[in-house]
Amino acid sequence: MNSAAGTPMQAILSAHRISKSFGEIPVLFSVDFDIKPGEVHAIIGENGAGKSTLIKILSGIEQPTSGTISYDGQTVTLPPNGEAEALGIVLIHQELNLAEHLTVADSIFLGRELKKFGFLDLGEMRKRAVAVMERLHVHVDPDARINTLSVADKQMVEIAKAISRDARVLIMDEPTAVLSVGETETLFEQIRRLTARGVAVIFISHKLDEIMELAQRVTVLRDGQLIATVGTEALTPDSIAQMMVGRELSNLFPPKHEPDVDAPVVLSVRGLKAPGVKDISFDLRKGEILGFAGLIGSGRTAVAEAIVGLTHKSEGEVSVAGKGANFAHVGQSVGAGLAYMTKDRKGRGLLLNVGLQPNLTLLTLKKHLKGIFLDSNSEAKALERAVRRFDIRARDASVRVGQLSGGNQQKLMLGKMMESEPDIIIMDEPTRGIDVGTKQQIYHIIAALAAEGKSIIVISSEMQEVIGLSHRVLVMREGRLAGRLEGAEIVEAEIMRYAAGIKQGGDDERINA
Amino acid sequence: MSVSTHEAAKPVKGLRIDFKTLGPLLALVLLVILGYSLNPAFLNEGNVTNILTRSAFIGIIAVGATFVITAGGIDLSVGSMAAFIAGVMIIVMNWAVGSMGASIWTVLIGVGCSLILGVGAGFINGFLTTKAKIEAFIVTLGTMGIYRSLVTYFADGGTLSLASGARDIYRPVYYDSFLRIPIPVWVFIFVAIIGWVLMNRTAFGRYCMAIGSNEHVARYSAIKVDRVRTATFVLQGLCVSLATIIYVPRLGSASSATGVLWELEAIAAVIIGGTMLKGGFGRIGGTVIGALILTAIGNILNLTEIISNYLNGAVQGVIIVAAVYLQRGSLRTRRKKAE
Amino acid sequence: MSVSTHEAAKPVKGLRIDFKTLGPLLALVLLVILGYSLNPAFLNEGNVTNILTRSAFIGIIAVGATFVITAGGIDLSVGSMAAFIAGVMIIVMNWAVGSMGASIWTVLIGVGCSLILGVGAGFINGFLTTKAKIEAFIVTLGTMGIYRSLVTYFADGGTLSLASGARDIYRPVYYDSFLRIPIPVWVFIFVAIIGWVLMNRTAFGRYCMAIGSNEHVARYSAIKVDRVRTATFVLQGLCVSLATIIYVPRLGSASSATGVLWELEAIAAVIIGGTMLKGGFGRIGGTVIGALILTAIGNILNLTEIISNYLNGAVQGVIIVAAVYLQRGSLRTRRKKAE
Amino acid sequence: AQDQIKIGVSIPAATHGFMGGLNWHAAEAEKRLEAANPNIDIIIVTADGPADQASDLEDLVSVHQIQALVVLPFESEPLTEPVRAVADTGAFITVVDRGLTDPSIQDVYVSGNNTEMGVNSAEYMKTRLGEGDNIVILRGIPTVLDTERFDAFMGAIEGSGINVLDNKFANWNRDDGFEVMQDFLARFPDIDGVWAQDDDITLGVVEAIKQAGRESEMFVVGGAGMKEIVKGVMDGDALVPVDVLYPPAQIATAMDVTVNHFISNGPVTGSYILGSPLITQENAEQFYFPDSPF
Ligand SMILES: Nc1ncnc2c1ncn2[C@@H]1O[C@H](COP(=O)(O)OP(=O)(O)OP(=O)(O)O)[C@@H](O)[C@H]1O
Ligand SMILES: Nc1ncnc2c1ncn2[C@@H]1O[C@H](COP(=O)(O)OP(=O)(O)OP(=O)(O)O)[C@@H](O)[C@H]1O
Ligand SMILES: [Mg+2]
Ligand SMILES: [Mg+2]
Repeated sequence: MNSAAGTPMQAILSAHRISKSFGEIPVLFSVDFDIKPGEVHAIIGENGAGKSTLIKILSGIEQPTSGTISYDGQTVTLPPNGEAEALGIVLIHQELNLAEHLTVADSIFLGRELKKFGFLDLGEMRKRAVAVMERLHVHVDPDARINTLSVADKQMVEIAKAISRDARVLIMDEPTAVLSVGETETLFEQIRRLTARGVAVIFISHKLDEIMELAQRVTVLRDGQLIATVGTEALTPDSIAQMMVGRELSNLFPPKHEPDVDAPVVLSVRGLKAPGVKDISFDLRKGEILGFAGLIGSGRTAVAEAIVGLTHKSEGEVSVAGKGANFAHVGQSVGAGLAYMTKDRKGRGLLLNVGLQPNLTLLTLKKHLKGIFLDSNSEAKALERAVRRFDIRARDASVRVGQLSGGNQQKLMLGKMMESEPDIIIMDEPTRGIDVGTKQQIYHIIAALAAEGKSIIVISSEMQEVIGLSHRVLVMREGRLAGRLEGAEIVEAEIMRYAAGIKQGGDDERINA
Repeated sequence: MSVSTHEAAKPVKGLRIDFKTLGPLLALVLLVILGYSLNPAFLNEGNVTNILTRSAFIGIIAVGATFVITAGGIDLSVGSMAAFIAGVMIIVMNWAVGSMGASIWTVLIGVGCSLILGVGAGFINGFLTTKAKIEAFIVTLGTMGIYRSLVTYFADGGTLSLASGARDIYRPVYYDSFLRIPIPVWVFIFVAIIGWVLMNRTAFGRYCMAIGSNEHVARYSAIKVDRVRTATFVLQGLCVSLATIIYVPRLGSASSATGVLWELEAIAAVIIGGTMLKGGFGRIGGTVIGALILTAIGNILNLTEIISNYLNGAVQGVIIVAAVYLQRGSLRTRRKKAE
Repeated sequence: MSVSTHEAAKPVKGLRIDFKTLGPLLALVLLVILGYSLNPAFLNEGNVTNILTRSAFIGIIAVGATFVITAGGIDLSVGSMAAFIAGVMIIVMNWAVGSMGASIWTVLIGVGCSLILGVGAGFINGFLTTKAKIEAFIVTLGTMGIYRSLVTYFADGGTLSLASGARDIYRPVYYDSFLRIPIPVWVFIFVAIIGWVLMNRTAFGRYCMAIGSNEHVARYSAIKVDRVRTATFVLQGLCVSLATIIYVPRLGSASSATGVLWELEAIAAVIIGGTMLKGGFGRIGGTVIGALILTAIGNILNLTEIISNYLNGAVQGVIIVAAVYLQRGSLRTRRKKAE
Repeated sequence: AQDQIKIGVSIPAATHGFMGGLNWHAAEAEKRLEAANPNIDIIIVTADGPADQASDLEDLVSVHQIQALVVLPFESEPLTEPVRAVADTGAFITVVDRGLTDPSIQDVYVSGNNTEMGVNSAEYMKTRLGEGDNIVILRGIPTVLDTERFDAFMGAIEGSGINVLDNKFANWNRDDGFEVMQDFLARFPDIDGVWAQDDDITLGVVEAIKQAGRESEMFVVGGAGMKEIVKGVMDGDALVPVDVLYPPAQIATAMDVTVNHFISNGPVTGSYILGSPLITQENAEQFYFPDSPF
């Protein structure tokens, strides 16, 4: 693609024997890392391996406990608090890092506003904001406030923000976790454009195919140790996975069990209208895994939130196990055995400033009462169970959830939802930010749940996930069902066609079946 | 200290709780030392009893305020509410004395009326905040003015005084002791313990923290946010009612001057105690100590003559800021060492 | 709350700005109608001028408070600070009159001294909040007591009065008009415009919003959080100083009763205007209208005798809550329709 | 009505006992005078502070176009100019209680007398106590009014050999009176007299003394003439044997005088000093108004 990978060129940014501890807890052990101009260098590793910590050190957000950083061949101490941006090192945080009350244009230019005569040049900033978003094919109003955007749009704004800065080194921590195929493709185009201009890109992702496509070199971390740095051409997804997890990864997806066509309908939705949803009808059968695909903003989340009573539905009927179930409040849906796991783990899913235990049991606190008092033993047991079942890795039980690695937060959220022992489970981007090893575990858990007779809706922007798991797939477009796929029809190209509106969903009868 | 460092990093449950109240406690201890060195009479049994009894009013109200603030609200109306409840209690008890003579029932009627008013007033604050979706600051600023005006109106600008028959029966509630500890202090202890249990050992307390820390997460976790929020205001009303019940027998009167600025004192006690004004984090133990600190400052100022009276407010201000600095400071050093 | 999120989703630019101030504006218009119907003299030129002039004090202070609150702080000390600055100004001007006779310089010295004190006092609040890391609530509760005490002390419990020579020169600053608009109103307009520009058209305003909205984000965006926060307090001090400069010629005196409860009024004006107490979002235009609403309420209470004076506070409370409900309510309906 | 006469009354709000009494007397006088004189309209406005009161005066002029003003200034100096502005419109001015810095503005002055109140209290102390006896003082809020009373008291007590142990502010508030007195009692084993200077404070002081069981050691001198206290004096209460009048009814006198200016033929001017006489068991009857809220 370009010559960077092959030519021995001087590294622009490099780390030598970096170690990092939080308090007394070591997180990185003597890691070496470097990145050259025009190169995409991927970092992969299990959840909690230390990827985010490493790149925080590379951008000055955290200071290493020992070791040195060189920039342009000079040993430097990077300034804290994002001030390294002035040196050309730009970071997209794994955690969404936008102020909720600012507008899109404000956010893109936060900290380096354009000025005319000392005053903000609002017109120019809007214009440039629109331009950079245009390049990314995002269509959000530059005057919209961040808190009105969907998670994916927020991510795109973050990307726009990073791209619009004059980066020499652009660091992206799981930028694609919430993006669907289309958005990811656009992002990659932009990354290639930047690398062609000599920008160095550090890229973290759990999606190995993305890495194979984009990166020239890959660094693998495991438990804070550097395992290897290798050129992509020498790798296959399987070998990467093996390096990451330390064992062979057989099938990512468990075999699908045959769906039982006569199984009773457990969830039925008819003519649902709600904010962001224009007329949706579908059925979910017992033991079925139903995938929801679609582009960003197509309304999948809106459907789920309307069903469980998080938003007010203006029309339509929902029934659970044949009984009318027009929930006005999430508590009622949980009570009826229907649980929803949000995709916005920071904003909607977890309390970042408290520990694991209160988060895990928040949804189901009533189960941990002894009389009227909380039974902390029972809570502790629940945590133990969840930690085992979902392999949640926290260095110590007292850490606040905000300090957990992204993937472990996601696992905790899964645990939180499963605590309610639901019969119908709606998972919104269930493996967002989860490493392949754990992903495999989660897929097996989902399949096992379905086999047990639970019914599951998987909303996902990861095409492979929808395809690999679902018995049926519904494709949404602009708040409506655009298509319905079953069995052998479930292939990427077909889904894309519906999602993009190239193909219409045939007869209503089929869609509503 | 080096031992404590370790424990702070990997805290054992019981110990951690101790550490958290350590900050305010340290400030209180320093204040006691200061008081004693300025005037040894500070530690006389009589004076200590006085401090404890006085702190009961603000303390009880502040326990309620801890819940409101933890759940992300604020209640500015508590002082006026106390005056209003006291006023109505007195009117009702005087009426009862007039129509059926003074007896223990008179007092019980007054107490019942106080509880109803407290819960009702709290509910109104909660309702306006959650259902009419008006900021708690504005709602309670409004009700603050309303209650204070009403008591002034009922008292015709003057003072409402409890009929002496009822007064004699009611008086012991403030002035008597049980096991050498005055009744108001018992009530305070009781409220503090209930409050602590509610906050730390029940689902309700957990919900308050969750709502104050992130309302969305709370809602997505099936918590009835509006209901819990309203409940915190009702609880606050109940605490105000209890404080009023032990306040009325003290002087047997209520006027427009009753409970002025109690809201500021209550909020200050809560925050001195380590609860955050932004919500999400409440410490009943700290609040109790905060109330004691505030009362002790007032008492110390009365026990010494070294500074001009005109500067009382300044000394009070300096001590409050210093006390909070001390505790936050001591926390910081501990944290630094822990790293 | 969840509804509000979506209103702005597809906003048209010009319209949105109009809509935002529309809420408080609507409340103000209703209030004006109420005032006029109670007493047509309400709209006399004299009365309107009076209202505007009076609202200048609270309004100017509230503009400063908008920045503090937007950046996630709070300043309870403004009323005391005004009294303190007024007191010191008077002392200094009297001294100047004594040593060099009354002249325009006397007033300029007073004004200079006021500006220095305002900036200094604001800086102290900011410094204690950001560097000593004490909650703004506690810091300013402390300085509130300190400034009030100091002015009482300087006045020896009485009133500090401006020497009549200086008074005569200084008087026009409050009482004169320019283009039929009183000077204080000009100052208010000027402060409001500067404030609006600062908030909406400079990086500083953006930083305030970013910090109030999410401090971490602001920090990661290389914003000097502590510096901006301190600056908001300094700005608040400057506004208090300006308000005091036009206040002193009005009554020519300062005492412990000066500026009592101005902090509550200023904060109320800010919040009535649509700024959120939790920070992240500031509206100078709304604040100006909020100050006008508060002043108009006070004026309307003087227009009529239909309600007992004792109930002034209640009426005030009801109107404030109703005004905020109206504006929030009207927003809500509009949002519903927008969907 | 063309010949309707509007009289504005501007007083501080009822934030403590004495002002409450004053507000009550003003309201009663309004009812009485308006009933007796159909062509008189009285408008009472209340203020929370000097600045607020200056605004009230502006409103009385601009909105109500008053022909006469009865004003009890929050503070003398700051209100002198605003009252002058009212006088400049040609209105008849009656000043109550606290004189303006420029007395030429007013047509009539009706006053209690803070200095006299302090002095009379001190004189009584001197009759009961002598060389080496100890007293404590509970003051109001740090304001001009309080300072005047206090300075007059201290001036009069000087040279008597009576020891003033300490003085603290009790904010004209019963609760503060109670707490400050508790602390005085905790601090000083020997107290012979208490000058509470205000009857609201007195009530709190009395409770604190009773709580400590030290009623027999000392006596309390209050001030203002609250009905409960006057009743006690009348009944020969040993703990509060006397009170010093500071009559809230003075506002009614001022309103009467002002109305008189309009309905009587002769000119009404001059000063009406009501004074602050000592209320004792003998004369208490004439100062007792059981219907007043104060
Ligand atoms: N501020 C902190 N304080 C304490 N521990 C921390 C902190 N930040 C990170 N850690 C710990 O460091 C370890 C590495 O976390 P890091 O976020 O770097 O993982 P990661 O490789 O990015 O994982 P993921 O794929 O899940 O994002 C985790 O165990 C985490 O709990
Ligand atoms: N409560 C609401 N009111 C108005 N519009 C809404 C509401 N909820 C969602 N929308 C809009 O509906 C559309 C669908 O959003 P939704 O988040 O459901 O999409 P999605 O398919 O889940 O996409 P994503 O991948 O971004 O999660 C968006 O344009 C969103 O702004
Ligand atoms: Mg990470
Ligand atoms: Mg009348």
